[in-house]
Amino acid sequence: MRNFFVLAFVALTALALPSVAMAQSAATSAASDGNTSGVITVIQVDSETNLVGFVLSTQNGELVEVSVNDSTSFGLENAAGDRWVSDFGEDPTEALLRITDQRERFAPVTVTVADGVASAVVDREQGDLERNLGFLFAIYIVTWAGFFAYIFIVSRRQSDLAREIKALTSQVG
Amino acid sequence: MGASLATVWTLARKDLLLELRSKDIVLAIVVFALLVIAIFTFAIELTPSRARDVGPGVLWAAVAFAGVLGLNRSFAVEAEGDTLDGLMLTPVSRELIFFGKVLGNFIFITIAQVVIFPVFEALFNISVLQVETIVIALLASLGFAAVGTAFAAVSVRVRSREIMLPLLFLPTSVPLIMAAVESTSAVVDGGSWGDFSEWLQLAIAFDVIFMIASAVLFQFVLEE
Amino acid sequence: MAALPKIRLIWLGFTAALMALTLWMVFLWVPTEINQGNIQRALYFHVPVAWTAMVAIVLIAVASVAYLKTRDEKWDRLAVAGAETGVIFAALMLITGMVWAKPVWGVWWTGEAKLTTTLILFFIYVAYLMFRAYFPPGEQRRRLAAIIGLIGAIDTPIIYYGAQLWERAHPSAVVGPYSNNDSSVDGPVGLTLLVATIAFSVLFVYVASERYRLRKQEDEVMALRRAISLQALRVATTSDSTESISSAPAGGA
Amino acid sequence: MGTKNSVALAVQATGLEKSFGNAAVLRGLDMTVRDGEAVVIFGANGVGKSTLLRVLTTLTRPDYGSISIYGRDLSKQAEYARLSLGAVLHSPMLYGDMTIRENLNFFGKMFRVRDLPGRIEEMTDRLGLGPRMEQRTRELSHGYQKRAALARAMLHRPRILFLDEAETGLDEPARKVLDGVISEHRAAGHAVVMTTHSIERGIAESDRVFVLAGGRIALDAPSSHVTPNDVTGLYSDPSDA
Repeated sequence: MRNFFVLAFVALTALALPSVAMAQSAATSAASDGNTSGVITVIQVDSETNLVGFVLSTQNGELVEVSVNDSTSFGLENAAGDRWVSDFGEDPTEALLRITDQRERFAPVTVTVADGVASAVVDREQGDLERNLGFLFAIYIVTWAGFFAYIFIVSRRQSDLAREIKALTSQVG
Repeated sequence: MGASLATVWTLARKDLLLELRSKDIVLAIVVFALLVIAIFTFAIELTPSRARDVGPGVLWAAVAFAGVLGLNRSFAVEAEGDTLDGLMLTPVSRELIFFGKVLGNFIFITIAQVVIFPVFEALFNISVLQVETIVIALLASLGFAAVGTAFAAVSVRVRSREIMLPLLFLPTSVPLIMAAVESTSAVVDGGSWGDFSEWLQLAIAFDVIFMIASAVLFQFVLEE
Repeated sequence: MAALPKIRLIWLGFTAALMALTLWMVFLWVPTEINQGNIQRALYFHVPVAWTAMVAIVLIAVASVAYLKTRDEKWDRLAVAGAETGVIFAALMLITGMVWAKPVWGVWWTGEAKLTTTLILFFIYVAYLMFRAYFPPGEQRRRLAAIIGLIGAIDTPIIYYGAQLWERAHPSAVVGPYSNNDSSVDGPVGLTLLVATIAFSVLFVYVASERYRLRKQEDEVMALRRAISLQALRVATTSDSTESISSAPAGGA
Repeated sequence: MGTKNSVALAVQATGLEKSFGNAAVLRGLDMTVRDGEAVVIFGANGVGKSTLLRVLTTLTRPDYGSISIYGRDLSKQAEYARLSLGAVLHSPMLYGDMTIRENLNFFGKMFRVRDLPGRIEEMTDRLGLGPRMEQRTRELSHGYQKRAALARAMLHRPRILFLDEAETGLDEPARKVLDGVISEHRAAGHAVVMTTHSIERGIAESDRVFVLAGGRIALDAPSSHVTPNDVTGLYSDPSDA
């Protein structure tokens, strides 16, 4: 039984953690400025018409310049609903086509920027990172509730049997 | 080798003779399978394209579920007169006894299919009587017999063996059922060998692996 | 007797510490995945749980072979512990998989090969446990259970291969905007996954060993009850047994 | 312990233990039967006589202990040992939907009996099965089922015969046939191990008497030295308590 309490304590601590984490992550994602959302206004290409970067117009009306490199990953859906996920290095031509398509439709994108270079460019809808928290919470709860129910049953049976063994041993003794 | 084959055949022929007298097993498989197929013809509105889509699945689900009934009987017959003890008293190796039982069950399931397939073809109006499907059916029957014989011997000693056998047999046979359904679908859609060669390989692998594994494990089943 | 709980407590502490580290990494440290958002953090539960369910199958297979070879009850206990814990982990794998699939793919169930395989294995080992529940305890139950456990383990790769073929033949189940799930697992994601897998493996060992202990206690109770009934018999027949020794001529003619 | 030496022993069992769940039936049982010897095993109901016979005939595997039949260790060479033993246990072990002849044919082939048709005729004559040979065994009377079972057990000319209460429920003619078979078997210099409820008959038909009590052989004595009272005196065993 003592075991169970130890485990339950750990469990409660564990359960409390993610809510704190979530609150914090919501606060930091806005402040850290790693993600920028907006509509593409300008597409920058080099002399061989390779995509080198683009300019975003954010909701606040700011213009943000973003450059891309080979490791920039894309997750974009075109008007036909055809979703394309790849790295810039894998298919630069498709990336340019997609970005152009995105600009023509005024479809907003979310860009994750690190050191002035975009590490990821996705449809803004995808960039809504706080979605589906309910499902994540359900997964989390199910996993832990499953374990603790099982451990609880096992440890209760254990203490029952320990008592029975004690009684029987004294009878044999 | 020749003597071993003769022993296996003697064992299987004994089961065939008993079946000829009692008609328990084949009749149970046929009637149950046809019943399942008939119920599906009422449960699903069978347009020609839908029959092609769900037909193979219905056919093999019916065969698998009905097969369980027959397999249940195959060791119940031995348990009734304690003849399993009689077999155990013979100097024949346990693997051969296993193969004899597998051969008997294989023949029963195959004979049942000889009746089930044409009726299915008539009710669902799709053509399954082709060389490809016959090969698939033989491979599936062999696999069902191998796994089913081992599990029937295990569950014959349980109180509620009628419940236990399907619970053990059906999930284990899932790969074989998948292979049979997918290959039959391919044949029904006009495909030939090349279109389901991977599924055929899966079925053959299943048969070989379980024939060997069950034969090896069978001696442990029969110990008391 | 005194040393054992200490080891268990240490292991429990170790498990809790690793789990705390995992939780910190999963919810605070690892960056949010760009395509799926926070829901992708389910990966760090789903994959380790699936992994431990597979470990359980290997455990059952090894313990079953060892039991058939040695007939030592401890292997049977290990197989039961592995099967029961494995069924729990497999169930969690299926549930987390479904809850993850719903927002990402728009459906609760997909024909994904690993999910299909786990579902079938779940059924096989539920049947294994049911068989054990139906059968009276003793050598025969241990032996037949080992055979079932082994056949299930042999079936595992075949089921997986079949499920893969099936998934390829029926790819349409996945719909919705996140239908591709090929997020990379290197960098922080890979490290978090690794730590989470280790943590869940350690947890699996803890849960399975507790189950093993329980099984041992059950056997102990049975043995004690047997000893008590024997003792009662001996008291009732003491006079007879001394007689029988004296009246037995040495070995006959 | 040369092989030659142990061949003279029809049965050699040491330290046999067998329990079913919580019930220990055999608890370190030792016994030997010499070739050409007829042995009767007595014991109260439920004391484990049938289990002992099942263990000795390879049907049940002991938890501990070793057995050899004519020098063949059952844990290693059971298949050879089965060639030299025949058994009639409680049930006839015949397929009810097959005739006696079909049953004998089947089991004869399993044992690869030489000149099987001739041997079947021989057994038919000796056991008086003639008119019933083509009947399904399910339809036979208990007496004829036992005779057919005896024919099945002796088809392969075993050197040792195990009979578990073979005479129970037999009518007079069938019993006479059984007695005749046993005495012929003994006369041929082969071994017999039997259990019976009828103590007088058991003592009269055997060379040696065992009494099984408490999972062991509690009495092992030449039949000529044993009276029925000696046997029943040991019956008040644990299972009655």
